[in-house]
Amino acid sequence: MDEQARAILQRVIRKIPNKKLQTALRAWDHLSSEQLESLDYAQPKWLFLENLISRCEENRLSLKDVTKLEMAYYIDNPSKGTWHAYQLFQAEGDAVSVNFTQFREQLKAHLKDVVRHVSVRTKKLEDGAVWIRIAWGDNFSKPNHLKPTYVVHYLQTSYVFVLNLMSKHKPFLYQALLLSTRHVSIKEAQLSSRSLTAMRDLLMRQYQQVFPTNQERTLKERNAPPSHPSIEKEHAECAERRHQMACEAFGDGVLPKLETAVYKLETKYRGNSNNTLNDKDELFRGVVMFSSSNLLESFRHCVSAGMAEGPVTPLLSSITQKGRNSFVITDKVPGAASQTPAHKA
Amino acid sequence: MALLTPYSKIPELNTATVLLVENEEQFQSRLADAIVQQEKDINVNVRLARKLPLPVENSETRPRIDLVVFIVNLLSERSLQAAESSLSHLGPDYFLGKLCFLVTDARCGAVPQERLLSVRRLAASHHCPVIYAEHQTEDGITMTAMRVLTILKVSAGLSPVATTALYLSTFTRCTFPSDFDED
Amino acid sequence: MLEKAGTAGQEKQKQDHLKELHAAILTLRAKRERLFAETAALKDLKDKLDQGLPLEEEETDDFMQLEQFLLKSRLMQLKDLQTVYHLIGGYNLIESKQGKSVCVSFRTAFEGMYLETYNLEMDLRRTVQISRHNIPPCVPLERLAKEHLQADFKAFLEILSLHLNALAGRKQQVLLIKELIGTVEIIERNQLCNFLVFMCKIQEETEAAVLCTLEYGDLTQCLPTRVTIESENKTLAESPQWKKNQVLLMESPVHSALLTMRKVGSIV
Amino acid sequence: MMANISDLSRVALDSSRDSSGSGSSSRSLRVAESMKKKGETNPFRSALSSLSQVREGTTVKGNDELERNLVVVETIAFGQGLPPEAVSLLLDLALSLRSGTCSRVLKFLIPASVVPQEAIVRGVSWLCVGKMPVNAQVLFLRWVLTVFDLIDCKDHLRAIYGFIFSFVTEENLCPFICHLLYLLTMREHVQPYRVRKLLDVQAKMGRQPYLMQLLALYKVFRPELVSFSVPTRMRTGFKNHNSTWKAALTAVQRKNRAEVMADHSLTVEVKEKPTSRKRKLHHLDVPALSSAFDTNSERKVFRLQELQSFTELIQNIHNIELPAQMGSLLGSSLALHYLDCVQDESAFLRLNFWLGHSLQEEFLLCPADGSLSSLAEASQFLSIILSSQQFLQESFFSTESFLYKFLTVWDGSLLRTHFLDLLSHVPLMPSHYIKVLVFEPLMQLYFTSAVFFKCSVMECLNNMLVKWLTWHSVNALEDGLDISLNSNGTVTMTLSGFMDTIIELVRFVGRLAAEGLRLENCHVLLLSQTLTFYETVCDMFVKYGLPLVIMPPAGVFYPALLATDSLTVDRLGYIMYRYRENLTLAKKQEQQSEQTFHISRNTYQEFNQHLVAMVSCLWNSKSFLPGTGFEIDECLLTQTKVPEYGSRFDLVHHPAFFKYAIEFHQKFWPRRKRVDLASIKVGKYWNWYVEFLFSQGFDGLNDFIQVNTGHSSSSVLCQSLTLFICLSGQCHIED
Repeated sequence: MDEQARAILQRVIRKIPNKKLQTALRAWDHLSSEQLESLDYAQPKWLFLENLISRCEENRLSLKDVTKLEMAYYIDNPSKGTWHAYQLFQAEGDAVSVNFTQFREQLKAHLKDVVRHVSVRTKKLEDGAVWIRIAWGDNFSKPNHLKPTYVVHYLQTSYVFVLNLMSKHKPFLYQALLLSTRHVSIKEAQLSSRSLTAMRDLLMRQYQQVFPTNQERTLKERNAPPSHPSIEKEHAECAERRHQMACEAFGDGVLPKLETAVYKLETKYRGNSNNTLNDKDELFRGVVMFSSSNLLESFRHCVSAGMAEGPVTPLLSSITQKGRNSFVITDKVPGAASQTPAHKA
Repeated sequence: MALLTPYSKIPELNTATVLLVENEEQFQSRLADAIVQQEKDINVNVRLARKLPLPVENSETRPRIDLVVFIVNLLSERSLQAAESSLSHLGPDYFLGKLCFLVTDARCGAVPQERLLSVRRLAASHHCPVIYAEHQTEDGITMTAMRVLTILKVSAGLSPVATTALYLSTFTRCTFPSDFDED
Repeated sequence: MLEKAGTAGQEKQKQDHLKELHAAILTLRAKRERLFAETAALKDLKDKLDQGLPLEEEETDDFMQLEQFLLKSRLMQLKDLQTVYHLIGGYNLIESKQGKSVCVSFRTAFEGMYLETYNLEMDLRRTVQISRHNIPPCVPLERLAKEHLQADFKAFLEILSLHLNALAGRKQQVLLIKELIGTVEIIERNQLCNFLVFMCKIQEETEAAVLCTLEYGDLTQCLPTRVTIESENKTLAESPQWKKNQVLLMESPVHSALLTMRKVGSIV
Repeated sequence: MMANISDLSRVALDSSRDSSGSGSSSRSLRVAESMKKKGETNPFRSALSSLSQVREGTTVKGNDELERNLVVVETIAFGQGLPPEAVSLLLDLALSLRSGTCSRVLKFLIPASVVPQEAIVRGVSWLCVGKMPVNAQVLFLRWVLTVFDLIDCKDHLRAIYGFIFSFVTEENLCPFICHLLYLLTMREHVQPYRVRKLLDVQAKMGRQPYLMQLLALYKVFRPELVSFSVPTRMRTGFKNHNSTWKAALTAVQRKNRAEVMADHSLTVEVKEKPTSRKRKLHHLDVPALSSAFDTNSERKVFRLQELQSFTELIQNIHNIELPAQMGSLLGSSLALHYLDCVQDESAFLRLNFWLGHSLQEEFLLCPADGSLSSLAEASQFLSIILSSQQFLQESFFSTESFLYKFLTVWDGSLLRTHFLDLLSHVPLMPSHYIKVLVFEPLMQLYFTSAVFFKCSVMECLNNMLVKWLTWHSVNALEDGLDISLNSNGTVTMTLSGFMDTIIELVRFVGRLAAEGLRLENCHVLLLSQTLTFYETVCDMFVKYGLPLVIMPPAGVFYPALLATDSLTVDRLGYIMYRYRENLTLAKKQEQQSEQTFHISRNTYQEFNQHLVAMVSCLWNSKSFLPGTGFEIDECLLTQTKVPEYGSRFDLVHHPAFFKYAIEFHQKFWPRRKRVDLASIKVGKYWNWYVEFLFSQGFDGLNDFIQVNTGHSSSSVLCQSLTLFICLSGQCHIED
């Protein structure tokens, strides 16, 4: 096993907690069951690693196999590192009929002819997600496996999720993706978070949304009627309305676990008091950041508990509607096309 | 905004209505259940609200409210402020013995001392009683329910010997001993 | 003497009770007459309205009030019609946010089985725009919207409903394959279910197997547009039996096709 | 085959090791691994011995040898605690900073049974060397405070009192040093120069609570030395310093105490609570008197818990050693005997401090979730305090201040019986204090609660009155008496002051009763409770020698008079009879000895008014007379169309005695269809009826009637009469 493989193995083993080590290695199934039994998983990590390396050398495992282990680790822990979402636009006619083998061949081919030394490894999961691990080298050096880029794409959808992509490799990836998915343009989707599953659910709308259809009934039954006929909740109706409004804006049931939402303000300060700030036409630049362990849940609670008044402001509801969590708010330029405050990318 | 007044409607026979106002909406429903189970001979309506003023929509169906109970949770600062702001939406007649404060977590160490004092000062200035509730235990809740019912019966005019709410409040109003408090 | 006094009282009581009953009967009968007259008038007015005949003068005075009733009943009829349409797999429109937006709910069904319901909220303020939906991303919603939305709203809803129903149907077929025919192994499929590859073993116990790939070019249909059969021994693929199977797969939903093939005995 | 593969791999391990980073550690580790396999005998012993030979300045980082030994010793420490010699050895290692692992070692220094005194003395010497970093010093002192009870003997420690005292000037050691001094101080330690030192430290650092506490103790030993007045109410001076070791220490102690408990005798009174219970605030349960002491010090010091019998206590009462945990005194009666007769101020001070602290922590400032650790424990704790107070016939100051605070935040149901019992034991206080501290909060609770709470409050106040009256009758105070309102502030309570308080109490209860009966529609329970109270009040002069007569208000008297159950009317009769006795006695004494006190005129007037109302109503069947408390206007009465309304409440027609009247009537006129009660009041039947009535056990009413109407009826006569009546039951007398 060469130096890079050993380093990757050490990094992955250090990340996997002791309890999960056995299952991870068994899923990797590059070691025989006796070898797995002979390993003592309670040892301190650096001792365990030495034993593991010795067994890998017995099976003459190579760098390729170790990258498989690392990829399995990332697939099992989709919330390590920050993921960025990209959106593909203007699909060509046959974009709909791209299948996995076609996509994989074309992606590898396009990447190879752009960057001489690159190692691409793909894996298709049960739910249709295509995981791609790209180790970038450049014209002279071997692919650097210590800083791989992970790309996740769902075929026939226009969304791509990327983990630690360096800006200098961006154009190469863009071009390869466009060609292999038969789309014309690709853009940042202004959505980044630590949890891949949350971003996927948000963008591909895999959470329970509430529409003003006949679903009111289910909402009413949901909050338990008071236990006794002579007990009456005064604020019941408006609590109900607020809850309905909150669910329509942010969805019902379990919500995708976004952590942050960032608003960059490029607006003029229009404080009511006429102090010096607002007469200069200098822009009042500021960044507003909301963060919580489950941001959508806390927004929904604020609205349904009545802390946030009135209909939900488009600033907040556009997180779920547009599937974004970073916005640039500029002043409403008179005569601007869109009626909501202009959100420039 | 119309003030809530106790004499705006004709009272129903042998019924009394209490309004529990709590900003956090935690303890009021359990207290309501206890009150309703506790009282057997007169029928008691309990209205739960987060804050005053009450929504106008159901003002017709709402029976005449004989007693307003402000539930103040000492662990949160907002609870007292919400109660204080709701006070301004009460008709003057409520301040003649038809208003009472119910404080939870009075015995808790984490509560800053002056918050309890400010509740008592507020109650004393409005000549209304303060009930301390042990809302964690079962018989604490039943005891609180019984005490609220005792005041409710008088303020709804259902006490056996005609006693006005104001007369009872002369005994039960919270006194705020300024100098001897710390002894 | 007491008893008599008592019974006299009862006697008098009975008399005036009888009088009361008579009065009640009279009033009821009068009421019935009036109702008959009214319904008769209403009925012929309605017939006139249906045939669009001009109304006589004196009937128009209380016509305003009747008109409201009739409009209301018309509205109710239409609503019932809409819900029925929705029930048989069509779509249902509901107005929300005080007229500023409308919410369309598409109900999908396949072979008599109700499947998912998808919703779409459209903002009607200046131009009709899609504000919110929970349609799966693999459905080319943008493309359909660009083509049809501004031009013909009804056509857009129609074609979108077709797309959704077809998608649901295809998904259901794949599910049925797994449920009904265990021996067929699905090699590859995708979200839009417009590309399906599965392998089925031939009757004899030999390892020979046939690989069928189905492509659904037309996304509004549940039936594939192209079926290719591959196998190790070429002769098998060209055999007339498998030609018939190919046509079968083209014409009928894949799970029923496979069932018949199994009955016919061409696959295990 | 498996074995050689692992050997093979080990060989491979060795060969390819040089490339990996930490070369030296893995080789020594392999050595340690093999050595561990050999030294199976006593790892703890070997680890300890190797730790002791640690030389100056060995590197800690990466030193696997030291690490392994520390881990072994640590597991033993947290398992069953360290034996004494191990404690002293490890303490020495830690404080000598040889190995630089001082705080780590201190953290797991959990003594199994006893801490040798020499270890502490050597520790203090290391402290004096002054090389230790400040946080190590603080940790060491906190450790000493935590294990203070386990130090086998304190006399050497007391010998180096001066050295410890010298650290008082250290800014951040001061709180711990004061607490340690507080526990060690004996009379001979209190020297003038030390008091001066403490005072100027206090001037420098301000009136810190721990300084005040220590000075208060000094003042107790040598009041003349410490001049300034200690504030009446001491905030809790010393905080609990045992947080780091508390959990481990209690676990180890509980395990060890389970074995030690078997052979200890003195803790006979305190039932040993089941040790399995999860306890957060462990200091709440009264600690058993089991702190270990050695007795070989030169002065024959007796540990309180060693004494078995009372005689033993008497013989060597002069050199008793107070246990560190003052709470333990509460449990054993022998200890209370000692406390009572020795009147050792410092013992009381420390007991009050511990009691106030635990009451405050347990009841007033309970944890954020507001739940009592467990109701059963809390009530048992209160009952122990109650029994101790009853034993000492005196209430602790700290419980008293706790009661007043708890009363202001009480909901009326929490530990009601215990709390009200304690409240009735509240010592005497001037009338103004009791009005503000007890009566106001109690009134707010009383009027917002149901009738059962009202009755329990009445009962509590009745007990309070009885206790005060008995206390007064025992030490009848002519001259002033200094009631120690709190431990040292004295408020002189004169006789008049005492009477003011009693008047205030009786007036207060009268008002509660009158309004309570109104609200509860003369609830029979409340009425009977009120009457028990007035049975005490009516006899204040005769029974307790207090020249005070207070009549029940109209709101109590008339509901009782017109009550529908005969027992109430009878008790009212008894009360009025006793009032009459008291007043006549007071009158007689007033004429004879012209004493200073005299019963005010309107008390007599009030009594007469009640008397007239009762006699005229019951006896002369002229109720609702003008001038009585319940006169009703004539025309109003005629409007009620009740025939002879006047006699409706006399002995025959009174609803309470209606049953007896009917029974009497049937006995005499069995066959008369229409019952005519008036006929009973004619001639001799009346006497017979009265006899019959009083034979039913209404002796209260009997005395009342006798005294007021001279209608004598000797009991013999009435027995014979009842006999006659039941005989006549069979035969028929024509009317």
